Amino acid sequence: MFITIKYFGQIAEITKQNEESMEFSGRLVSELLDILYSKYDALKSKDFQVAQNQELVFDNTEITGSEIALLPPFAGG
Amino acid sequence: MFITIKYFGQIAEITKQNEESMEFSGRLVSELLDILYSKYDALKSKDFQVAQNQELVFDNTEITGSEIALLPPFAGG
Amino acid sequence: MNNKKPKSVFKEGAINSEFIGNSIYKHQTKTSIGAHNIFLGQVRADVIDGKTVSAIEYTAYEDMANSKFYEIRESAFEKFDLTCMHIYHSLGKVSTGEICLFVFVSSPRRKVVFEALEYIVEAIKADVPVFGKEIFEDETHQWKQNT
Amino acid sequence: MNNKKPKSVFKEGAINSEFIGNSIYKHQTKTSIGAHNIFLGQVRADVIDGKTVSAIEYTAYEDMANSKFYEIRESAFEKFDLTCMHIYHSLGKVSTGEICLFVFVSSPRRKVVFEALEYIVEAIKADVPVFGKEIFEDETHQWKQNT
Repeated sequence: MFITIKYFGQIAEITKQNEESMEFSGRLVSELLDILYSKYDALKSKDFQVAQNQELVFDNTEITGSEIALLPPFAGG
Repeated sequence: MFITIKYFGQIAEITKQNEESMEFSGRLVSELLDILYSKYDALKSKDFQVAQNQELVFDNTEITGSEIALLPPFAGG
Repeated sequence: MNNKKPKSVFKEGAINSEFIGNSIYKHQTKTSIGAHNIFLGQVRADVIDGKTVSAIEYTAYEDMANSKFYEIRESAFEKFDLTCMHIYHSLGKVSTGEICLFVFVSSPRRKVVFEALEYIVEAIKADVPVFGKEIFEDETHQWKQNT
Repeated sequence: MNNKKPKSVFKEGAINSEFIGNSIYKHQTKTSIGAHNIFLGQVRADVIDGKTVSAIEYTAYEDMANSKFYEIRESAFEKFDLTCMHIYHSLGKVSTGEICLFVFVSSPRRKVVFEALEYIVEAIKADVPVFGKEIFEDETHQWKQNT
Protein backbone atom coordinates (compact mmCIF):
# COMPACT_ATOMS: atom_id res chain seq x y z
CA MET A 1 0.00 0.00 0.00
CA PHE A 2 1.28 3.43 -0.94
CA ILE A 3 0.94 5.90 1.91
CA THR A 4 1.77 9.54 2.54
CA ILE A 5 3.08 10.60 5.93
CA LYS A 6 2.88 14.21 7.06
CA TYR A 7 5.15 15.70 9.71
CA PHE A 8 4.50 18.78 11.80
CA GLY A 9 6.28 21.05 14.26
CA GLN A 10 9.14 19.47 16.15
CA ILE A 11 8.56 16.17 14.37
CA ALA A 12 9.23 17.83 11.01
CA GLU A 13 12.44 19.24 12.51
CA ILE A 14 13.61 15.68 13.04
CA THR A 15 12.48 14.25 9.72
CA LYS A 16 13.72 17.38 7.92
CA GLN A 17 10.72 17.23 5.61
CA ASN A 18 7.00 18.00 5.91
CA GLU A 19 5.81 14.98 4.00
CA GLU A 20 7.01 11.76 2.41
CA SER A 21 5.39 8.90 0.55
CA MET A 22 6.34 5.25 0.86
CA GLU A 23 5.26 1.73 0.04
CA PHE A 24 4.06 0.08 3.27
CA SER A 25 3.58 -3.68 3.41
CA GLY A 26 2.68 -4.00 7.12
CA ARG A 27 -0.69 -3.84 8.79
CA LEU A 28 -0.65 -1.81 12.02
CA VAL A 29 0.31 1.70 13.05
CA SER A 30 2.97 0.19 15.35
CA GLU A 31 4.65 -1.49 12.39
CA LEU A 32 4.80 1.78 10.50
CA LEU A 33 6.27 3.47 13.57
CA ASP A 34 8.99 0.82 13.78
CA ILE A 35 9.99 1.68 10.23
CA LEU A 36 10.03 5.40 11.04
CA TYR A 37 11.98 4.86 14.28
CA SER A 38 14.68 3.03 12.40
CA LYS A 39 14.80 5.79 9.83
CA TYR A 40 14.67 8.70 12.33
CA ASP A 41 16.31 7.67 15.57
CA ALA A 42 15.45 10.94 17.38
CA LEU A 43 11.72 10.25 16.94
CA LYS A 44 11.85 7.67 19.74
CA SER A 45 12.30 10.29 22.41
CA LYS A 46 9.53 12.54 21.11
CA ASP A 47 5.95 12.84 22.23
CA PHE A 48 3.47 12.63 19.35
CA GLN A 49 0.10 11.24 18.27
CA VAL A 50 -0.74 9.56 14.98
CA ALA A 51 -3.67 10.55 12.77
CA GLN A 52 -5.02 8.49 9.88
CA ASN A 53 -7.24 10.33 7.42
CA GLN A 54 -7.45 13.18 9.96
CA GLU A 55 -8.58 11.11 12.92
CA LEU A 56 -6.35 10.12 15.85
CA VAL A 57 -5.51 6.41 15.94
CA PHE A 58 -3.75 3.99 18.30
CA ASP A 59 -0.64 1.82 17.93
CA ASN A 60 -2.80 -1.22 17.26
CA THR A 61 -5.06 0.48 14.70
CA GLU A 62 -4.95 -1.04 11.25
CA ILE A 63 -3.58 1.17 8.53
CA THR A 64 -6.21 1.59 5.85
CA GLY A 65 -5.87 5.19 4.79
CA SER A 66 -3.54 6.88 2.46
CA GLU A 67 -2.83 9.89 4.69
CA ILE A 68 -0.98 9.41 7.93
CA ALA A 69 0.24 12.30 10.10
CA LEU A 70 2.59 12.49 13.06
CA LEU A 71 1.35 15.22 15.38
CA PRO A 72 3.43 16.68 18.21
CA PRO A 73 1.64 18.19 21.26
CA PHE A 74 -1.04 20.71 20.33
CA ALA A 75 -0.40 24.34 21.12
CA GLY A 76 -3.43 26.15 19.73
CA GLY A 77 -4.73 29.36 21.27
CA MET B 1 -33.43 63.35 63.15
CA PHE B 2 -33.48 64.93 59.73
CA ILE B 3 -33.18 62.35 56.95
CA THR B 4 -33.14 62.35 53.16
CA ILE B 5 -34.90 59.57 51.28
CA LYS B 6 -33.99 58.79 47.67
CA TYR B 7 -36.35 57.02 45.30
CA PHE B 8 -35.41 55.14 42.13
CA GLY B 9 -37.04 53.50 39.14
CA GLN B 10 -40.59 52.32 39.67
CA ILE B 11 -40.50 53.52 43.27
CA ALA B 12 -39.88 57.06 42.07
CA GLU B 13 -42.85 56.66 39.72
CA ILE B 14 -45.03 56.10 42.78
CA THR B 15 -43.57 58.84 44.96
CA LYS B 16 -43.45 61.20 41.98
CA GLN B 17 -40.15 62.59 43.19
CA ASN B 18 -36.55 61.38 43.29
CA GLU B 19 -35.81 62.58 46.78
CA GLU B 20 -37.40 64.10 49.82
CA SER B 21 -36.23 65.16 53.27
CA MET B 22 -38.16 64.78 56.49
CA GLU B 23 -37.89 64.92 60.25
CA PHE B 24 -37.98 61.32 61.57
CA SER B 25 -38.57 60.68 65.26
CA GLY B 26 -38.69 56.85 65.15
CA ARG B 27 -35.88 54.35 65.53
CA LEU B 28 -36.16 51.48 63.02
CA VAL B 29 -36.37 51.12 59.26
CA SER B 30 -39.78 49.47 59.70
CA GLU B 31 -41.09 52.60 61.41
CA LEU B 32 -39.92 54.77 58.57
CA LEU B 33 -41.56 52.39 56.10
CA ASP B 34 -44.87 52.67 57.96
CA ILE B 35 -44.72 56.42 57.50
CA LEU B 36 -43.97 56.04 53.80
CA TYR B 37 -46.70 53.40 53.31
CA SER B 38 -49.26 55.75 54.76
CA LYS B 39 -48.01 58.53 52.49
CA TYR B 40 -47.71 56.38 49.32
CA ASP B 41 -50.29 53.62 49.40
CA ALA B 42 -49.04 51.98 46.17
CA LEU B 43 -45.63 51.33 47.78
CA LYS B 44 -47.11 48.43 49.76
CA SER B 45 -47.46 46.26 46.70
CA LYS B 46 -43.97 46.99 45.40
CA ASP B 47 -40.83 44.98 45.78
CA PHE B 48 -37.88 47.03 47.02
CA GLN B 49 -34.85 47.02 49.32
CA VAL B 50 -33.75 49.78 51.68
CA ALA B 51 -30.21 51.19 51.79
CA GLN B 52 -28.82 53.37 54.55
CA ASN B 53 -25.68 55.32 53.72
CA GLN B 54 -25.32 53.12 50.62
CA GLU B 55 -25.52 49.77 52.38
CA LEU B 56 -28.55 47.48 52.31
CA VAL B 57 -30.35 47.23 55.65
CA PHE B 58 -33.20 45.23 57.14
CA ASP B 59 -36.59 46.19 58.56
CA ASN B 60 -35.22 45.95 62.09
CA THR B 61 -32.06 47.95 61.43
CA GLU B 62 -31.75 51.13 63.42
CA ILE B 63 -31.79 54.33 61.43
CA THR B 64 -28.59 56.24 62.09
CA GLY B 65 -27.73 57.67 58.73
CA SER B 66 -28.87 60.74 56.97
CA GLU B 67 -29.26 59.10 53.53
CA ILE B 68 -31.89 56.44 53.04
CA ALA B 69 -32.75 54.98 49.62
CA LEU B 70 -35.61 52.81 48.39
CA LEU B 71 -34.27 50.51 45.68
CA PRO B 72 -36.50 48.51 43.35
CA PRO B 73 -35.16 45.26 41.82
CA PHE B 74 -31.75 45.66 40.20
CA ALA B 75 -31.54 45.44 36.43
CA GLY B 76 -27.89 46.11 35.65
CA GLY B 77 -26.18 44.60 32.65
CA MET C 1 -5.04 50.06 45.97
CA ASN C 2 -6.72 51.29 49.12
CA ASN C 3 -6.18 54.96 48.51
CA LYS C 4 -7.55 54.89 44.99
CA LYS C 5 -10.83 56.71 44.65
CA PRO C 6 -13.48 54.65 42.87
CA LYS C 7 -13.59 55.79 39.24
CA SER C 8 -17.05 55.94 37.70
CA VAL C 9 -17.87 53.01 35.47
CA PHE C 10 -20.91 54.75 34.02
CA LYS C 11 -21.02 56.06 30.49
CA GLU C 12 -23.85 58.08 29.01
CA GLY C 13 -25.63 56.05 26.33
CA ALA C 14 -24.55 52.87 24.54
CA ILE C 15 -21.00 51.49 24.61
CA ASN C 16 -19.79 51.39 21.04
CA SER C 17 -17.78 48.63 19.40
CA GLU C 18 -14.96 50.98 18.47
CA PHE C 19 -14.42 51.81 22.14
CA ILE C 20 -14.23 48.08 22.86
CA GLY C 21 -11.78 47.44 20.02
CA ASN C 22 -9.63 50.31 21.23
CA SER C 23 -9.70 48.98 24.77
CA ILE C 24 -8.42 45.63 23.48
CA TYR C 25 -5.72 47.41 21.50
CA LYS C 26 -4.43 49.18 24.61
CA HIS C 27 -3.67 45.82 26.22
CA GLN C 28 -1.21 44.75 23.57
CA THR C 29 1.65 46.43 25.41
CA LYS C 30 1.00 44.22 28.44
CA THR C 31 2.98 41.17 27.43
CA SER C 32 2.44 39.19 30.62
CA ILE C 33 -1.19 38.71 29.55
CA GLY C 34 -2.04 35.39 27.91
CA ALA C 35 -5.83 35.46 28.01
CA HIS C 36 -8.57 38.08 27.84
CA ASN C 37 -12.23 37.43 28.50
CA ILE C 38 -14.89 39.97 27.63
CA PHE C 39 -18.56 40.03 28.52
CA LEU C 40 -20.94 42.29 26.64
CA GLY C 41 -24.54 42.85 27.62
CA GLN C 42 -26.71 43.80 24.64
CA VAL C 43 -30.28 45.13 24.78
CA ARG C 44 -32.71 42.51 23.47
CA ALA C 45 -35.85 43.29 21.49
CA ASP C 46 -37.98 41.14 23.79
CA VAL C 47 -41.63 40.74 22.91
CA ILE C 48 -43.86 40.97 26.00
CA ASP C 49 -47.65 40.63 25.61
CA GLY C 50 -47.32 41.43 21.93
CA LYS C 51 -45.25 44.58 22.45
CA THR C 52 -41.62 44.84 21.40
CA VAL C 53 -38.92 46.46 23.53
CA SER C 54 -37.20 49.23 21.57
CA ALA C 55 -34.78 50.51 24.23
CA ILE C 56 -33.87 50.35 27.89
CA GLU C 57 -33.39 53.53 29.86
CA TYR C 58 -30.91 52.99 32.67
CA THR C 59 -30.74 54.93 35.89
CA ALA C 60 -28.68 54.19 38.98
CA TYR C 61 -28.11 55.13 42.57
CA GLU C 62 -24.76 56.31 41.31
CA ASP C 63 -22.77 56.78 44.49
CA MET C 64 -23.77 53.41 45.86
CA ALA C 65 -23.33 51.76 42.47
CA ASN C 66 -19.81 53.08 42.11
CA SER C 67 -18.92 51.84 45.61
CA LYS C 68 -20.36 48.43 44.73
CA PHE C 69 -18.41 48.32 41.46
CA TYR C 70 -15.32 49.20 43.46
CA GLU C 71 -15.97 46.45 46.01
CA ILE C 72 -16.50 43.94 43.20
CA ARG C 73 -13.26 45.05 41.61
CA GLU C 74 -11.26 44.76 44.84
CA SER C 75 -12.73 41.38 45.66
CA ALA C 76 -12.05 40.03 42.16
CA PHE C 77 -8.41 41.13 42.34
CA GLU C 78 -8.16 39.41 45.70
CA LYS C 79 -9.73 36.16 44.53
CA PHE C 80 -8.16 35.86 41.08
CA ASP C 81 -4.70 36.40 39.60
CA LEU C 82 -5.80 39.18 37.26
CA THR C 83 -3.56 41.58 35.38
CA CYS C 84 -6.35 44.02 34.47
CA MET C 85 -10.05 44.51 34.90
CA HIS C 86 -12.34 47.10 33.33
CA ILE C 87 -16.06 47.61 33.79
CA TYR C 88 -18.30 50.04 31.89
CA HIS C 89 -22.06 50.35 32.26
CA SER C 90 -24.44 52.59 30.35
CA LEU C 91 -26.75 55.18 31.84
CA GLY C 92 -29.61 56.72 29.90
CA LYS C 93 -31.20 55.26 26.82
CA VAL C 94 -29.70 52.25 25.05
CA SER C 95 -31.54 50.94 21.99
CA THR C 96 -32.03 47.29 21.14
CA GLY C 97 -28.89 45.79 19.60
CA GLU C 98 -26.68 48.25 21.44
CA ILE C 99 -24.28 47.37 24.23
CA CYS C 100 -25.00 48.43 27.81
CA LEU C 101 -22.38 46.49 29.79
CA PHE C 102 -18.71 45.83 28.99
CA VAL C 103 -16.62 43.76 31.40
CA PHE C 104 -13.03 43.00 30.42
CA VAL C 105 -10.60 40.82 32.43
CA SER C 106 -7.06 39.78 31.57
CA SER C 107 -4.64 37.35 33.14
CA PRO C 108 -1.55 35.33 32.30
CA ARG C 109 -3.74 32.16 32.25
CA ARG C 110 -7.08 31.29 30.73
CA LYS C 111 -8.67 29.34 33.61
CA VAL C 112 -8.49 32.48 35.71
CA VAL C 113 -10.30 34.74 33.26
CA PHE C 114 -13.26 32.39 32.86
CA GLU C 115 -13.85 32.17 36.60
CA ALA C 116 -13.22 35.84 37.23
CA LEU C 117 -15.48 37.13 34.46
CA GLU C 118 -18.47 35.07 35.53
CA TYR C 119 -17.92 36.07 39.15
CA ILE C 120 -17.82 39.76 38.25
CA VAL C 121 -20.84 39.72 35.92
CA GLU C 122 -22.98 37.82 38.45
CA ALA C 123 -21.94 40.24 41.20
CA ILE C 124 -22.84 43.24 39.03
CA LYS C 125 -26.28 41.78 38.29
CA ALA C 126 -26.92 40.98 41.96
CA ASP C 127 -25.34 43.82 43.92
CA VAL C 128 -25.26 47.03 41.90
CA PRO C 129 -28.26 49.38 42.16
CA VAL C 130 -28.95 49.97 38.48
CA PHE C 131 -32.53 50.21 37.24
CA GLY C 132 -33.83 49.58 33.76
CA LYS C 133 -36.99 50.89 32.16
CA GLU C 134 -37.89 48.75 29.15
CA ILE C 135 -39.48 51.10 26.65
CA PHE C 136 -41.79 49.52 24.09
CA GLU C 137 -42.28 50.67 20.53
CA ASP C 138 -45.63 52.22 21.52
CA GLU C 139 -43.88 54.37 24.18
CA THR C 140 -45.35 52.41 27.11
CA HIS C 141 -42.86 50.81 29.48
CA GLN C 142 -42.23 48.18 32.12
CA TRP C 143 -39.43 47.79 34.65
CA LYS C 144 -36.70 45.24 33.98
CA GLN C 145 -35.67 42.86 36.71
CA ASN C 146 -32.55 40.67 36.76
CA THR C 147 -33.07 36.94 37.17
CA MET D 1 -26.12 22.89 8.83
CA ASN D 2 -24.97 19.55 7.52
CA ASN D 3 -24.33 20.63 3.99
CA LYS D 4 -22.23 23.61 4.99
CA LYS D 5 -18.59 23.19 4.05
CA PRO D 6 -16.27 23.98 6.96
CA LYS D 7 -15.00 27.53 6.50
CA SER D 8 -11.37 28.06 7.45
CA VAL D 9 -10.88 29.69 10.81
CA PHE D 10 -7.24 30.43 10.09
CA LYS D 11 -5.94 33.90 9.45
CA GLU D 12 -2.41 34.75 8.42
CA GLY D 13 -0.65 36.64 11.22
CA ALA D 14 -2.10 38.35 14.29
CA ILE D 15 -5.79 39.12 14.75
CA ASN D 16 -6.11 42.87 15.15
CA SER D 17 -8.33 44.71 17.58
CA GLU D 18 -10.13 46.59 14.81
CA PHE D 19 -11.28 43.30 13.29
CA ILE D 20 -12.63 42.30 16.71
CA GLY D 21 -14.41 45.63 17.19
CA ASN D 22 -15.92 45.33 13.75
CA SER D 23 -17.07 41.80 14.45
CA ILE D 24 -18.85 43.04 17.58
CA TYR D 25 -20.42 45.85 15.55
CA LYS D 26 -21.90 43.39 13.04
CA HIS D 27 -23.89 41.73 15.82
CA GLN D 28 -25.85 44.84 16.70
CA THR D 29 -28.51 44.01 14.12
CA LYS D 30 -29.22 40.71 15.90
CA THR D 31 -31.65 41.93 18.50
CA SER D 32 -32.43 38.54 20.00
CA ILE D 33 -28.92 38.53 21.50
CA GLY D 34 -28.64 39.56 25.15
CA ALA D 35 -25.10 38.44 25.95
CA HIS D 36 -21.80 38.11 24.13
CA ASN D 37 -18.72 36.43 25.51
CA ILE D 38 -15.34 36.78 23.85
CA PHE D 39 -12.11 34.93 24.53
CA LEU D 40 -8.83 36.30 23.23
CA GLY D 41 -5.54 34.45 23.39
CA GLN D 42 -2.57 36.81 23.47
CA VAL D 43 1.09 35.84 23.02
CA ARG D 44 2.95 36.17 26.33
CA ALA D 45 6.57 37.30 26.64
CA ASP D 46 7.41 34.32 28.83
CA VAL D 47 10.93 34.13 30.22
CA ILE D 48 12.35 30.60 30.03
CA ASP D 49 15.87 29.90 31.31
CA GLY D 50 16.64 33.59 31.10
CA LYS D 51 15.45 33.95 27.49
CA THR D 52 12.37 35.99 26.56
CA VAL D 53 9.80 34.83 24.01
CA SER D 54 9.41 37.44 21.27
CA ALA D 55 6.87 35.66 19.03
CA ILE D 56 5.10 32.39 18.37
CA GLU D 57 5.05 30.94 14.89
CA TYR D 58 1.92 28.87 14.37
CA THR D 59 1.56 26.00 11.93
CA ALA D 60 -1.30 23.52 11.65
CA TYR D 61 -2.42 20.32 10.02
CA GLU D 62 -4.93 22.57 8.31
CA ASP D 63 -7.42 20.10 6.86
CA MET D 64 -7.72 18.18 10.09
CA ALA D 65 -7.77 21.39 12.14
CA ASN D 66 -10.62 22.82 10.09
CA SER D 67 -12.61 19.59 10.51
CA LYS D 68 -11.99 19.71 14.25
CA PHE D 69 -13.06 23.35 14.43
CA TYR D 70 -16.19 22.37 12.52
CA GLU D 71 -16.92 19.49 14.91
CA ILE D 72 -16.43 21.78 17.90
CA ARG D 73 -18.79 24.30 16.31
CA GLU D 74 -21.50 21.73 15.62
CA SER D 75 -21.23 20.21 19.05
CA ALA D 76 -21.40 23.62 20.75
CA PHE D 77 -24.54 24.54 18.80
CA GLU D 78 -26.04 21.22 19.84
CA LYS D 79 -25.18 21.61 23.53
CA PHE D 80 -25.91 25.31 24.00
CA ASP D 81 -28.63 27.73 22.89
CA LEU D 82 -26.31 29.94 20.88
CA THR D 83 -27.32 32.58 18.36
CA CYS D 84 -23.83 32.93 16.83
CA MET D 85 -20.35 31.55 17.16
CA HIS D 86 -17.14 32.69 15.48
CA ILE D 87 -13.63 31.28 15.81
CA TYR D 88 -10.45 32.73 14.33
CA HIS D 89 -6.93 31.38 14.86
CA SER D 90 -3.66 32.79 13.59
CA LEU D 91 -1.15 30.99 11.43
CA GLY D 92 2.41 32.21 10.93
CA LYS D 93 4.21 34.61 13.21
CA VAL D 94 2.41 36.42 16.03
CA SER D 95 4.50 38.73 18.22
CA THR D 96 4.16 39.06 21.97
CA GLY D 97 1.20 41.24 22.92
CA GLU D 98 -0.64 40.31 19.73
CA ILE D 99 -3.78 38.20 19.55
CA CYS D 100 -3.67 34.66 18.12
CA LEU D 101 -7.11 33.30 19.05
CA PHE D 102 -10.52 34.99 18.94
CA VAL D 103 -13.59 33.06 20.01
CA PHE D 104 -16.92 34.89 20.05
CA VAL D 105 -20.25 33.43 21.24
CA SER D 106 -23.63 35.11 21.53
CA SER D 107 -26.92 34.03 23.04
CA PRO D 108 -30.15 35.48 24.38
CA ARG D 109 -28.97 34.61 27.93
CA ARG D 110 -25.71 35.08 29.80
CA LYS D 111 -25.43 31.71 31.59
CA VAL D 112 -25.24 30.05 28.19
CA VAL D 113 -22.37 32.11 26.84
CA PHE D 114 -20.15 31.48 29.86
CA GLU D 115 -20.54 27.72 29.59
CA ALA D 116 -20.28 27.63 25.83
CA LEU D 117 -17.18 29.80 25.59
CA GLU D 118 -15.20 27.77 28.10
CA TYR D 119 -16.29 24.54 26.42
CA ILE D 120 -15.16 25.78 23.01
CA VAL D 121 -11.82 27.19 24.14
CA GLU D 122 -10.94 24.00 26.05
CA ALA D 123 -11.89 21.89 23.04
CA ILE D 124 -9.72 24.01 20.74
CA LYS D 125 -6.74 23.64 23.08
CA ALA D 126 -7.23 19.87 23.40
CA ASP D 127 -8.38 18.70 19.98
CA VAL D 128 -7.11 20.96 17.22
CA PRO D 129 -3.74 20.13 15.63
CA VAL D 130 -2.08 23.53 15.84
CA PHE D 131 1.62 23.77 16.66
CA GLY D 132 3.49 26.71 18.14
CA LYS D 133 7.16 27.50 17.90
CA GLU D 134 8.15 29.93 20.65
CA ILE D 135 10.85 32.14 19.20
CA PHE D 136 13.18 33.79 21.68
CA GLU D 137 14.79 37.19 21.27
CA ASP D 138 18.11 35.49 20.41
CA GLU D 139 16.41 33.62 17.51
CA THR D 140 16.57 30.21 19.25
CA HIS D 141 13.26 28.48 19.82
CA GLN D 142 11.32 25.86 21.73
CA TRP D 143 8.00 24.16 21.04
CA LYS D 144 4.94 25.29 22.94
CA GLN D 145 2.68 22.71 24.53
CA ASN D 146 -0.83 23.29 25.89
CA THR D 147 -1.48 22.41 29.50
